[in-house]
Amino acid sequence: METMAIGRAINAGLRAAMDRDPRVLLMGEDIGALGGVFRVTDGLQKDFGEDRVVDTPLAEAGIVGTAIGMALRGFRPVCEIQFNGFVYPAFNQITTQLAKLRARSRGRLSVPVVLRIPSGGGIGSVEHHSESPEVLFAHTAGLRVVAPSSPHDAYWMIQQAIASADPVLFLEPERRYWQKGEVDTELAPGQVTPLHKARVLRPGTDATLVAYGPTTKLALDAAETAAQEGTELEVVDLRSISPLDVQTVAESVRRTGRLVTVSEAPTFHGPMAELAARIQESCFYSLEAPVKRVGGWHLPYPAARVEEHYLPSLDRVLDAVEQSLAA
Amino acid sequence: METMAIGRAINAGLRAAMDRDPRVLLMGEDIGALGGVFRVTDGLQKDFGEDRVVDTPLAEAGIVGTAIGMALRGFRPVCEIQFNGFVYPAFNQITTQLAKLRARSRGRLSVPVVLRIPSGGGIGSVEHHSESPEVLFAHTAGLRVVAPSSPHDAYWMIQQAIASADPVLFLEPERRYWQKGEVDTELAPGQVTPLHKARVLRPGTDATLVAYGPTTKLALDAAETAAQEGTELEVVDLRSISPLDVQTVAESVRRTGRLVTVSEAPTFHGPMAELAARIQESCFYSLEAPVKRVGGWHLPYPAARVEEHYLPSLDRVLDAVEQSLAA
Amino acid sequence: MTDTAVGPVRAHADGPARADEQHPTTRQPGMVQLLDEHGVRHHDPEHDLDLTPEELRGLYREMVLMRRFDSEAEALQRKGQLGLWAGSRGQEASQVGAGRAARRQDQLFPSYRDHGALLARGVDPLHILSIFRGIDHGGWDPVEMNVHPYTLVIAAQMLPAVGYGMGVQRDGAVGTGDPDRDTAVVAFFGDGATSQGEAAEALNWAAVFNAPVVFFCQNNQWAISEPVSRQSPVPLHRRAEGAGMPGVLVDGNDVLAVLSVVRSALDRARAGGGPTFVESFTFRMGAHTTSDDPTRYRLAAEVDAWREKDPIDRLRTYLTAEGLLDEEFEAELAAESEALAVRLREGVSAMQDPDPVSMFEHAYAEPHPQVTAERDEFLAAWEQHDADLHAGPHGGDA
Amino acid sequence: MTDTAVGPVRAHADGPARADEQHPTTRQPGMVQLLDEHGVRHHDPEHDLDLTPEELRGLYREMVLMRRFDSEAEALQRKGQLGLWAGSRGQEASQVGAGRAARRQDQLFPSYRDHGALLARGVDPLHILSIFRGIDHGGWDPVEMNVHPYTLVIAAQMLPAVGYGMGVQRDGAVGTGDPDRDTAVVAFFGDGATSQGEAAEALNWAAVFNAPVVFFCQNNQWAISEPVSRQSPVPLHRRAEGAGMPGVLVDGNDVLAVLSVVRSALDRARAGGGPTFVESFTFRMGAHTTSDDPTRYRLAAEVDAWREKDPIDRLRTYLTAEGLLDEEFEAELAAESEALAVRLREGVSAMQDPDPVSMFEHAYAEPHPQVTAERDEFLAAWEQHDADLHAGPHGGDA
Ligand SMILES: Cc1ncc(C[n+]2csc(CCOP(=O)(O)OP(=O)(O)O)c2C)c(N)n1
Ligand SMILES: Cc1ncc(C[n+]2csc(CCOP(=O)(O)OP(=O)(O)O)c2C)c(N)n1
Ligand SMILES: [Mg+2]
Ligand SMILES: [Mg+2]
Repeated sequence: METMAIGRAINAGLRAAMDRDPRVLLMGEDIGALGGVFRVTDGLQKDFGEDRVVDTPLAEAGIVGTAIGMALRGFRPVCEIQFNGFVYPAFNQITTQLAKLRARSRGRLSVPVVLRIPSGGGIGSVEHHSESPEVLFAHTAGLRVVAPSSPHDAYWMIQQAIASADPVLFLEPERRYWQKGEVDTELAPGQVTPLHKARVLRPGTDATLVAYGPTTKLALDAAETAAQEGTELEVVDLRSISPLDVQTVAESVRRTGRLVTVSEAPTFHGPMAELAARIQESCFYSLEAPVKRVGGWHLPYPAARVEEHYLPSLDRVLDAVEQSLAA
Repeated sequence: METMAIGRAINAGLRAAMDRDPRVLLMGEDIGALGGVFRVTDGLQKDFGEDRVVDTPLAEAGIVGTAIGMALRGFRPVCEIQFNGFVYPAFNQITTQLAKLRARSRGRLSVPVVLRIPSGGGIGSVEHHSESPEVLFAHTAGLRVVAPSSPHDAYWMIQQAIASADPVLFLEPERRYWQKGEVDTELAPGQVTPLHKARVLRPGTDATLVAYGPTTKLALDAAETAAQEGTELEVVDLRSISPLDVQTVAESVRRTGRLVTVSEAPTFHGPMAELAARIQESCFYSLEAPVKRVGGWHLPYPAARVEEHYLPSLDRVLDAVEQSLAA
Repeated sequence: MTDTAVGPVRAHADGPARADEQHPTTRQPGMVQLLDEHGVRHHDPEHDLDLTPEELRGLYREMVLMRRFDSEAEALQRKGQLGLWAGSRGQEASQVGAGRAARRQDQLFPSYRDHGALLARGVDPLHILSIFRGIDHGGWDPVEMNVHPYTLVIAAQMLPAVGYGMGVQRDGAVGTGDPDRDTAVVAFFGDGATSQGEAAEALNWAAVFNAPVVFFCQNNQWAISEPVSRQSPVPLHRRAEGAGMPGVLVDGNDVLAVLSVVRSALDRARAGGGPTFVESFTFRMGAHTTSDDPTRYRLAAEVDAWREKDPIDRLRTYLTAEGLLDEEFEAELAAESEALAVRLREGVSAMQDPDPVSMFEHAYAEPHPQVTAERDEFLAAWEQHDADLHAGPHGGDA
Repeated sequence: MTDTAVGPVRAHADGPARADEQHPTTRQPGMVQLLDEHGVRHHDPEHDLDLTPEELRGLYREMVLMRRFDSEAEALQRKGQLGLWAGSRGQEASQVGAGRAARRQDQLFPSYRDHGALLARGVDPLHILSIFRGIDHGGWDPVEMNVHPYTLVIAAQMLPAVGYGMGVQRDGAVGTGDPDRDTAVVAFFGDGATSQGEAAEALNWAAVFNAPVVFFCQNNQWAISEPVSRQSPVPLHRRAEGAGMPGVLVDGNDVLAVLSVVRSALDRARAGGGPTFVESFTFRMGAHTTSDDPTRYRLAAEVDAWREKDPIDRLRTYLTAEGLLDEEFEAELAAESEALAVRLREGVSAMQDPDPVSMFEHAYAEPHPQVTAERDEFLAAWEQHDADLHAGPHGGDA
């Protein structure tokens, strides 16, 4: 067991993957000498060289497009997109090539590329640095989309993502990079939770709270607060947006009868819509209240001084729980 | 009243808008002499000149990006994206600029750009020509997303989209371009259905079927077939994906107690997830069965010879209705 | 670069001067040409190449077969056997020349019209036709053939091509001097493709990383209905200057010149000399695809002028004049073409539609529960309606 | 282009030759320079410009104020009054020169570091600082000021800039000869930005449509931690060749040269002569932003070498030598700088956080029911928790 921050845990996970497999390489803007704007790749270029930790030209389509080509040649590139709002120049490569090459070639081509994207807001940034675009990728068949919420998961999930034969979008919770926790680096492969499995973080009986990535801590805080008022919330960390582990959530909802979801991603046409649609179907007879969703508003992410009113807050989560309990 | 095909109706609507406002102009690949690959702009360059019907270089980011600039200078550009699968190179301009400029400038800048995108499949095309990416835009705040399903709507909605001060994604149902219908070109402004209002196309009592764009005809066909078996389906044409006219659907569902949605867009994290999530909330006590969704599978759109098995079919819609009625 | 009809190469009866007056567009300053439209062989010390009669006949044969493949495919489309066809008539020299220039280990990243390059590599023509029948997105094995799937999204194959080259570098398969190990990449694209931002990024990345990539741009003068002047105010090969790599303009209807230029560029790339941009100046003789109607946007006169520069005719003229073609060869080739046509017709009509459930197989390498669930749903409905077909109430699509 | 220290311009005491040996990077062949790093004025018949003492002092004043603005902003960030600051030290000549070159009707499309250009246009500096305080995305009125909002997505302002120019053409505001009507556009971007596909598209579109756009690239040698060599193997202004427009390299630390070059390019654009690419060769003296740590990736020696080429110092040297600066002017300017600093400090601390509900106002021009519903939900909760603040159980964020 080691105590690490999430950013550090990803760094350690990358290092472990690079140590294990010489065909793993990193690409991105400023990931070399600088170690990335969040220092997630700190020290890796020094240790693995410029051919395996590649500072690239300032072009996201270039990063993803050439990563695809390297993957076709047998490498396993891990690309850093500097911030969530800068993934869009790469959208064509992600959507029309990365996601589809396996299907287009009827399984003959593999493009095991990982795209690491610092995601979500809450760090007082200027525009384009605080977005949660995950549903755009989750809707795109051929991609997998995951989001760790703890150092332990960050450490293992990045390695699982790299090991996956499918392309994986790996969303890193920007405002939790510095959140510390225990990492068990000694697990045997079989002991690690599968990449796409949701995890019940706190048992509860009155309602289920589902979150992922940066909102998982919020959900846990909400459960703690609610407990002080005598309400027992079960907290499920989704961990994966595509695929969705509907079963774990459904089992919880069948017990609690109520579901509140929390995401930084805007609610409207957002990732929790799918979860709500599936839960209302699979738990139709267990639900005692409609599924409630708490998320970002349907607005361009606002200026930093207002972001606390944009992001789901403890108040909004507890309000939604109250409404659910009252229904 | 005139009888026109949908493609022709859009052409007539564009012409009307261009006649009315000299600042409306068209941009796109092959829209001039060729009249567009679907001939939707047929004859317009001849009549309005090369400055108002602009054959552009082969670059979708260029089309949308320069259209934004023209809009900033006071023009109202209508861009044709040649096929749905080719919108992605423009994604950065659409998402980070087009959608946000109004909010970023706190309302001081307007970018009234319309993006026309032939959407959906069913015409036996090669790859990238048959996709339904609407949810990617519907999730993006600042954009409006609409989809006509009839010549009458096509004629009016394109004009309303052009008149809108907001950017509008206008999805044209590829396989229905040749579908004919009556167009009442003589309506006064107040008589035209508002752009974002859903419309009940067929009343029914047993369940509500919601569709838009290319699947609207399928829903109507399904209702017809079901009627022969004594089941009365209410068919709602959504017409708009953002905003969603939840109210019209909810009113219907409160009457019928059941909802089945039909879209070509993949179901998983697709546009009908949001509708399902909202309806389960607003109609929790009226729903007698879970909302059922029929849509494309979570797969890259398959080769033409298999597409009939990918697209929602009459069978799949009727199966879903049966399941809903049996619940 | 010099360019004169001298030495062992006979001056053509018509004489090049008169011909140049008639067809002023063929010879451009700075354009590499070894065989002009009258079948006259020109010398160019920098680009000259020595081919055996066998090799020359081989190029001719391949171009003739490629054209037959194209016209047969067009006919199959007209008969409803293919959904669409993207014809390659007029581009035989470009595609066969580039295809032949590549060594077997060189990786090709074709666009959607590069049939000749694939045939030169040995791809089964039926594996191309299956795309246009709507069966799949290419029947060949991209790994076995070193040929990437056709890419329909304009320019989207270019960055992956560069990345592949960067992978080759990391594999140490550049500059070793071992001709079977050193590997290069050819990215095929059109004049229209040069306008895409990704095309510019690809050139830049290749230059920055000195990747072993040849950018082979077939400027066939049209991108559907738009002439190349709408894509660029300057000749396309000049894009190379801005990107910091050599740019070469080659007569794309001259298979010798294309072969020579691309071969040198590939040699350079394999040796670690970095990327080259080749503009192959040619013409799309037919429609963009069978869905297109070129009468709407271009004049017959333009097509007629280019017919005079036909890549196959000029090679036949030259070979005939050189005494390298005889009736027996021509007869054999005619028979081979016929046999190809029969094989295509039979092969296409024998093609089986894919099993619908196979579409669920390859979206992901590893299980995706939602896809699995959808597959099960699909299968259940499929079996159900198979049963219903005999007794059931509804069937068919909208 | 000639480049000699002659005529009315005095040779500097140090003599350019010796200086050039010390700082070999300043003078580049083909780089327009009118005032070298020693304050020596050089003649260049093609690019020379005649400025009155008043105008020269005006440029000096503006650069000094711009630097003060920058250092004050940096200090405000350190004190926690701003969330972030993107400094412009070292780029004063580039930004003031380009900003001054533009006429009031010319439309500017800045990036996020082009403070000097905005100040030259007359934008209130507090309207820039509000961005970095997290209040808004730019306080100025883009229509009134003819200055587009800062664009943070690298290169994303370039295509809109070209489109604006295409709009100008359609308004008939090019080539009329009326100096108050003819309009051009300046697109500002960095060395890193040249790698984006959209940048290439923007150049190409401007060339194809002959749009009245000046592409003003400030090559400050770094894109965060990456040197310009990682963006391109060739000098950036050579991108212009590939795009088919003139490319000019100018000493970006020489305000006279920048003013002259950009002014000519704008005149040409306004007259209907089409686009120009200007590479302004300069240096980012500070960190990328206050979040950056340049010690991780560059040597102090590089910064020191560029300090010798300071744009303000050299103009001061020249003006002093010419007897154009006196103590009174310097004292007034110092007072003006102080006053600016006070105004900035006071203005920033007086800034009100926006009313949270205002974020719902401008996503759409016309009502969007889902946004309206969310706004109502927000307001209800807001009022509720306002009430709870006094009695309620929970509050605050995670
Ligand atoms: C990104 C993208 N935009 C638009 C299209 C539609 N389209 C297909 S082919 C074509 C023209 C391509 O021209 P060119 O690159 O010259 O190749 P050619 O067809 O002449 O071989 C267009 C616009 C596409 N396939 N991809
Ligand atoms: C599309 C995009 N990718 C990445 C970033 C992150 N980023 C911000 S500034 C910067 C470097 C820009 O360098 P340059 O264009 O030279 O401008 P400079 O900062 O030197 O003025 C990067 C990579 C971004 N803002 N936009
Ligand atoms: Mg072409
Ligand atoms: Mg820079």
